[in-house]
Amino acid sequence: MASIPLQQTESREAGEAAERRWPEEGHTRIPYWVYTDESIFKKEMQRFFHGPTWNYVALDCEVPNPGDFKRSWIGNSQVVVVRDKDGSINVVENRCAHKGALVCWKNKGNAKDFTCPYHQWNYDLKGNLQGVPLKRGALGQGGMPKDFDQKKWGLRKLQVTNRGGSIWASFDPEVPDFETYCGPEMLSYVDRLFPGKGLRLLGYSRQIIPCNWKMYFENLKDPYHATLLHAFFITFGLWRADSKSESIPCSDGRHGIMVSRNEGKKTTEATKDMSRFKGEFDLEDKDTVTPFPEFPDRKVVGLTLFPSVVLQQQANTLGMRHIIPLSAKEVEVSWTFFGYEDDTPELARLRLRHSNLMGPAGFVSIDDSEVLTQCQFGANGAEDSMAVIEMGGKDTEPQDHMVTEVLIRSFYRFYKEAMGF
Amino acid sequence: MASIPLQQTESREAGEAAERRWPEEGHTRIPYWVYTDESIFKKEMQRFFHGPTWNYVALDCEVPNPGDFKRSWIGNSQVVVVRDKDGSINVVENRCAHKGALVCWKNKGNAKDFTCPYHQWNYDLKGNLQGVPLKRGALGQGGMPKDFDQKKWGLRKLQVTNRGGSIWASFDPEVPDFETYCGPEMLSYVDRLFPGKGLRLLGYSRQIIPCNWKMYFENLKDPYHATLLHAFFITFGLWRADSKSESIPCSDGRHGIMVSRNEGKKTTEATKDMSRFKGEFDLEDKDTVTPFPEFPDRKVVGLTLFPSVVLQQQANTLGMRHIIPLSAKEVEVSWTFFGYEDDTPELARLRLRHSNLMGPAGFVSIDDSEVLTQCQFGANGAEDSMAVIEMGGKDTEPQDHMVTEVLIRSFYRFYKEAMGF
Amino acid sequence: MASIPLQQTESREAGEAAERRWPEEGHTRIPYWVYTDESIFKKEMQRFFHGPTWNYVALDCEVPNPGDFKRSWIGNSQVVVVRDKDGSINVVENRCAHKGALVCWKNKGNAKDFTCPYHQWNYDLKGNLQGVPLKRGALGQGGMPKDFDQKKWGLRKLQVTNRGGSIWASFDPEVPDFETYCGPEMLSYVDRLFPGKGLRLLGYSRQIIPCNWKMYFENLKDPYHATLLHAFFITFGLWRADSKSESIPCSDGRHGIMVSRNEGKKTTEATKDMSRFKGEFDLEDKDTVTPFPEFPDRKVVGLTLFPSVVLQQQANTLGMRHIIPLSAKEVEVSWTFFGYEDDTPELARLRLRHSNLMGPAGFVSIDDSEVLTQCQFGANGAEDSMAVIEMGGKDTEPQDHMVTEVLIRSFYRFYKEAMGF
Amino acid sequence: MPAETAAKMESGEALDRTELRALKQDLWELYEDYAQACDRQDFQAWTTFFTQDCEYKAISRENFDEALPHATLYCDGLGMVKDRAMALRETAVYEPRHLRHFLSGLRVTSVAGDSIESEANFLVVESMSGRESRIVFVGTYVDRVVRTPQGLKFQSRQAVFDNYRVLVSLVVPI
Amino acid sequence: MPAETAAKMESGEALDRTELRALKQDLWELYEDYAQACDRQDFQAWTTFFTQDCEYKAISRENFDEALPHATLYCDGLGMVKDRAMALRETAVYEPRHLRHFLSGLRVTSVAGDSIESEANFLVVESMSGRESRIVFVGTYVDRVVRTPQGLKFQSRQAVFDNYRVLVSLVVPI
Amino acid sequence: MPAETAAKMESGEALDRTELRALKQDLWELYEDYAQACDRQDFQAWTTFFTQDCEYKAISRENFDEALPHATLYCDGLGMVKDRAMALRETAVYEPRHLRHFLSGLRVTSVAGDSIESEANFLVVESMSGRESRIVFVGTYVDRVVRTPQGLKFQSRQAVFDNYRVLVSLVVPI
Ligand code: FES
Ligand code: FES
Ligand code: FES
Ligand SMILES: [Fe+3]
Ligand SMILES: [Fe+3]
Ligand SMILES: [Fe+3]
Repeated sequence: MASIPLQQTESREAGEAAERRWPEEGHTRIPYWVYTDESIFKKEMQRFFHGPTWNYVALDCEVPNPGDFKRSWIGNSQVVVVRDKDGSINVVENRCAHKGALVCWKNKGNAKDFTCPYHQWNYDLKGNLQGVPLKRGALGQGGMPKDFDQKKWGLRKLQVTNRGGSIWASFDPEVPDFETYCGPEMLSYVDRLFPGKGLRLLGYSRQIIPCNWKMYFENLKDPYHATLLHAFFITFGLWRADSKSESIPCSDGRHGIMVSRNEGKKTTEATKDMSRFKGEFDLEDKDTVTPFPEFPDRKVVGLTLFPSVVLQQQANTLGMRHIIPLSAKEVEVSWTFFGYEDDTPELARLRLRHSNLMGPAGFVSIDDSEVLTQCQFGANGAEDSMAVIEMGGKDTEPQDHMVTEVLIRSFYRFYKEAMGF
Repeated sequence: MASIPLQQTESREAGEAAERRWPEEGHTRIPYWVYTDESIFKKEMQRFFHGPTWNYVALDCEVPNPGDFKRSWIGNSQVVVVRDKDGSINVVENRCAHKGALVCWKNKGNAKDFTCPYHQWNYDLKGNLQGVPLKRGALGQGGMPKDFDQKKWGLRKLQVTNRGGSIWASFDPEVPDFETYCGPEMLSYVDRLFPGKGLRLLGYSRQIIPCNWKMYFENLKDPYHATLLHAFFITFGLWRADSKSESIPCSDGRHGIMVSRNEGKKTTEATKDMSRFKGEFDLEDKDTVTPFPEFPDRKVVGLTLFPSVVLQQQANTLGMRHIIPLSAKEVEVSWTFFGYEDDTPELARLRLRHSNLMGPAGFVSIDDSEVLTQCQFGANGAEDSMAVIEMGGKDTEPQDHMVTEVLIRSFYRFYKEAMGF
Repeated sequence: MASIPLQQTESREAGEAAERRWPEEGHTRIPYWVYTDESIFKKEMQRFFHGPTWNYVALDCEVPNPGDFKRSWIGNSQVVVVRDKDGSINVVENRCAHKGALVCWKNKGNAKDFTCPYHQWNYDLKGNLQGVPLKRGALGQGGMPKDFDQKKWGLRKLQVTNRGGSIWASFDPEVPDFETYCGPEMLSYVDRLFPGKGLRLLGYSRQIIPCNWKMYFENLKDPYHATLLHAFFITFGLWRADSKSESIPCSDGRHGIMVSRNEGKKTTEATKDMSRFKGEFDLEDKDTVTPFPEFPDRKVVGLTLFPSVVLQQQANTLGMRHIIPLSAKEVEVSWTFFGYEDDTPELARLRLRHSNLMGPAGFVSIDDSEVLTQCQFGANGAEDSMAVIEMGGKDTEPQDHMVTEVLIRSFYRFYKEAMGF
Repeated sequence: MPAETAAKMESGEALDRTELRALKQDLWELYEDYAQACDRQDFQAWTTFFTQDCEYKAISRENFDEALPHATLYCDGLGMVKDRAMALRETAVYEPRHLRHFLSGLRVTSVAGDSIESEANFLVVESMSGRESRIVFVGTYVDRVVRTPQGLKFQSRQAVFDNYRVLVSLVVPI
Repeated sequence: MPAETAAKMESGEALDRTELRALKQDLWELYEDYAQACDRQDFQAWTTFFTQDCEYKAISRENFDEALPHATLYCDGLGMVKDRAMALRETAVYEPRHLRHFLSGLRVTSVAGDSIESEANFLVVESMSGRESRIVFVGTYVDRVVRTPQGLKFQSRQAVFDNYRVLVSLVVPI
Repeated sequence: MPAETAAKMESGEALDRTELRALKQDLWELYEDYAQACDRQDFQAWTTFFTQDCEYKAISRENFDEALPHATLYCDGLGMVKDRAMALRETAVYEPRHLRHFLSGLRVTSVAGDSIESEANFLVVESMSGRESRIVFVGTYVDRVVRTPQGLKFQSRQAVFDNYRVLVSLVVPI
């Protein structure tokens, strides 16, 4: 796995952040101030989301035709993802070069170009400034100075990668290529979900969780909780400690791969530790927990692709969980559910049904949203305290089971260094 | 009165707080920045609420049976008050030792033990960690490291005192005992309300007042306002300047005792200064202002027991006003109304009726909530200005009347020193 | 134009503000942090609104009779404007000298004096403390100390100017006189709207715009946007680039005069640049865009009188737009619409109709409120970016047309220096 | 009449659907008139909705569910109702405010002779100078209404509010 | 009919209870249809609720109570109503939004021939991209409704909002 | 019947005004009873409002307007409705909360035999410990109701919420 340096992109650092000291135990501890301090949040936005990272922004099936656009977020910066006339995809920051108004006011649509409403500066689909009304004045008076160089005042253009229909962008022109950024193992899992066949958009679910964005990210690096908290998972065997699993940190720990297998409703040795297992509980409509075996490897997968997204494949529901940090104590999670163009009607139907497991009303995701809220309550005002993450040991090597917090440890080893703590 | 040092419990201090300078007049002035500065608020939470103080948390009649619990607050930290199997009362912080989730999600209930929902770490009623599921892994894989010492990872346990049924807790193991902390005079008044007989819970009223918590505390150290602001008090003689009264600062001024007597509806010399006296106004139902003489001393009492509570006895209403600071500019006041097990039905009835004087809809408390809101409005953005508190002189000695701000002066003499201003 | 120094009125400066560096291009650039940084906001409140400036507070027709009062704002400080017994107008800060409660709780009314509800300190209409109840105690006990000097504890009194019925106030006793502060050109335009004849109050519209107060101020220094954004203006010729216009910075750029002429519905050379011109669109009721020619100069005028108000005369609607900054990212705009006592019924009717152009539901003002919201969205989190304001050149001299941002450049030349950037 | 509601109806002499609808219409007018009196802050009018032997409580759901007797605002008998009205007019000090009630979901839970038990949801929105309008109370009325020669009156009205805490103060009855 | 309401009824030819209820039902449908047209942002439909000689105001309670003539949105005659509708469609620039009306407490305050005076509370909740839904308007309609061959129409509708200030802008009529 | 509504009515056998009003009254009771079951968090009762072949969706306006099939909460058939009810009782982990529905603006958009299409606005306010009460959902029901021997039932109920995003989680059905 390549070691990609995460450069310091901002020169001045907020005072408070600079003074924090990490607990001496290192990556087996998480001081709660990483979840509460707004100056740290600011630094994360700059260093991670504006830094040399690839950020998920859209699926290309959301903007199928030339001129189709969609607004998206990278950290707390809004961008516009737009399909150009030649079919390629551009990502530009949604801020007029003149006086900063958002240029695009709709979440989705089709446009030949973008005109800022304020003074009608006009940009082409690449973000180039192509028109400044009254540039030469009116009735011979006013207008822009002769040395005004229109070419310098376009929208900020981002680096863009389209990987099998998933669109990624970066503010940093020096960002390594997407393949290097992911590393081979993560890349193979991305490709597994985006093998190049046409995608079909099923819809969105958006939610706000009053917790730090990293708590959400950690939650998907934590197979240990899933086998204990989620009664629905455990009972119907969708995710259980006694299934063949893997926990693989990637790229110095920033990314993580969580793999398991759906082994159906069962009772084993390990069930006794899963007190929330409900053997007596059964469903009227079994389809909800009966996946069609679409992937030959029969795996169930959760990928945390730093810093902006979780890629989820559970039963037949496929989802991109876009992480949009709002403040140190609030994160928006924006779910895009999708399938493939070649889905059979029956599989299409199952995708919709299985999406009931996930999202703001998901049979299992409700538990997560609720518990993360309670974690933030616990972190608030507890700056002298810290979490302990020693399940599965203290190191950061890949493990071939799920009774471990190795993905979280790896992440904080990376985080600590990247943030300079 | 013993002088109890209030140690500095936090090492780093927020920048802004450190630079503030108190007006040179000293304790006869209050600079408005004590009510508006969030860095001062943070320091108060640490130094006072997490420091060597006793904080009111509950009445023992709220958790009568083993396993009965109640959530409560000390400053901005949530705790759980729980009756142990042996009948004693424990207070533990409501934050899982693992990753910080609140362990207890209900305000009241009964439990055999506490299981954190996230990974089901299980704590006994003393807060000891007694179970970590999958501690030894599953199918021979994963689990906690061998050197993981379960004994070290309990919930944070607080010091607890039960004084006649009133429950007090402290985060600081070095806190002096409750008797010393109160001092003999305050203690005698606490014992007057909690003489050891059984208590009966009548109910709660909670309110949020958009003012600094100290403003609320001051309001109950200010007999002077009560005889002028509260038309209902004055008119019906429940609290008047021309009644025999006392104003007694305790423990270097942190606590305060305010005493008066109900002398009924009357007109005297002093009435002319009480412009809100409404001689013509009378009640249809006199019971509201006709206390049954339950205390032999016939006193009416308001106690400010630093930093967390006001104990109120007015007519036949008895109340604990729990002060829960939310931010520099907001405080929650949580009222617990109670009586005694041996109350006659008639006295029980009067307690309910007289509680109409108090709380968010109280005939007199409405005035306070509203006026404190206006005080915060005045303080906001007035960092260059200050209050003057010279009624009844400039010193901090006990006085045997109510036309005085001596309790407030004493408090700020204490505060100034304790905060290092 | 006199150069009036704007002294530094606060001694300590918030840390962050002190470290900011303006872009090297100077007044042709605006770094977005001027719109987002709360420490800069705090400094602006002190230096501008509490400094040697004249702030609009009311029209004298709002308080016609002795004792009539009205609450108003200067920056984030609340004041009371009250007509004294002798017919003159006083402005006092609305904060009790005792413990800071707001003394006046109503927005408008009539009073003989002001009594603070908390302890009933009583102030005359000049703000002098004239009564302290129980000052000499009760029953021979308590009361204020002998050396308590009532004269020292009045409400804070502001400097006041009444210019033709418009009322202005200043916290700074050293403020230059109003004439000097405005300078002759601005003064002549103020006098044009307030020539000394009786005013008639028509009513208020208040709105909150989630943008920095300077963005609102800039919007009224920006004739360039009006001829492009406002389809209603352009279409009906109420404000167009191809009308005779002037853009005149005053007093080092703090104030600005924007002048044009209503030339009715027309199509000219310049129309082609105004893409929002809607030639085909016509009104059922032409009165809305048909001003009665009340001013001999036939001008349409927008004045930005630093720091607190925009004076607007467009068609027959006259309005004071009071700028009340709430935080770095929010401003209240409080519109007072007025006419003259000698208005004919027909003119009075037109004023009401034409006020539909303006305010929170104004045919043209809707555009501004919406676009400014989007500008703040753009500024948030864009501290490394900046606006460019070079329309009409790079200098700060008056221009006789509207295709220019000269008023904004002049303002920021002033601002940069006044704030010490 | 929906099965749900019917099951909860304890009346000896069950109403038919038409009678129940007529009753609900009468109750709805009572509820709306009451809300309107509160919104107008006409405290005198507010007293006229109660019987002599009435009980009025504005009580938190927390107390209500735990069957605790304390109510944030508590009137035991018409005398106390009238005293509350007078105190609000004559002695209480509070900042001016506007309140608006919104009602939904009226249901009759019992009919026994002239005594009717009914419930409805309430939402109260407050507007004050310098602040945004906000929800101050939300919850359920739990009532006993009686027919009197002067029309329907509340013998018992409990405004059970779900709010965890009161925002500043409860001045105007809910 | 409650005494309260009756007292305020100035009608020469007082309605009986049944007639009043029928009238209220008609009015309620008018109010709801109007609210629905606003929620749909169907500005053309909105114009159809007014008479030729109508007046429409969205006015703050502050101005209303002080009897100040200025209204935040003011239409004097159907021409201005239609011009407003057209301007909203053709010239105004605003971010997309969803609005929902909630009505409660309809009351008839006067009936004189074909002219009816009535009131009701309104609550308008706004939803926009990237923000939480929030109350944007709360207050009371003060109306004069007339019977016309095309059904009931507003001769005068005043949406008196309690809000101290408008949140950004008032685009869609209340 | 208002022209507006009539225009949208696609029924072959148009109802007269009286019939329509009677239908609306029946629907209103159905809507209120449903809301009440949700407010009581009586998940079992909630299942009784649906037909065997029902569809229930809590869907964002964003998805609804774009005709995207995904719904935040989606039940296809009574089995899934019952499974949701059971999961909420048995497996879901969530903090206690109180919810109150407020409905307004019921309208019938189509009648065809025993099948009725209708809509109404909803507002749901949530109260939780330690927090202020707040609007969690606002939007419009888009329904198909059928007459069954057991009364009116939802064959299709779509709770189309305008909220840009769900506040934490959608536990109790809307
Ligand atoms: S801000 Fe975009 S054109 Fe001026
Ligand atoms: S956070 Fe409590 S068990 Fe993990
Ligand atoms: S605060 Fe005004 S009199 Fe005390
Ligand atoms: Fe999970
Ligand atoms: Fe008091
Ligand atoms: Fe403009």
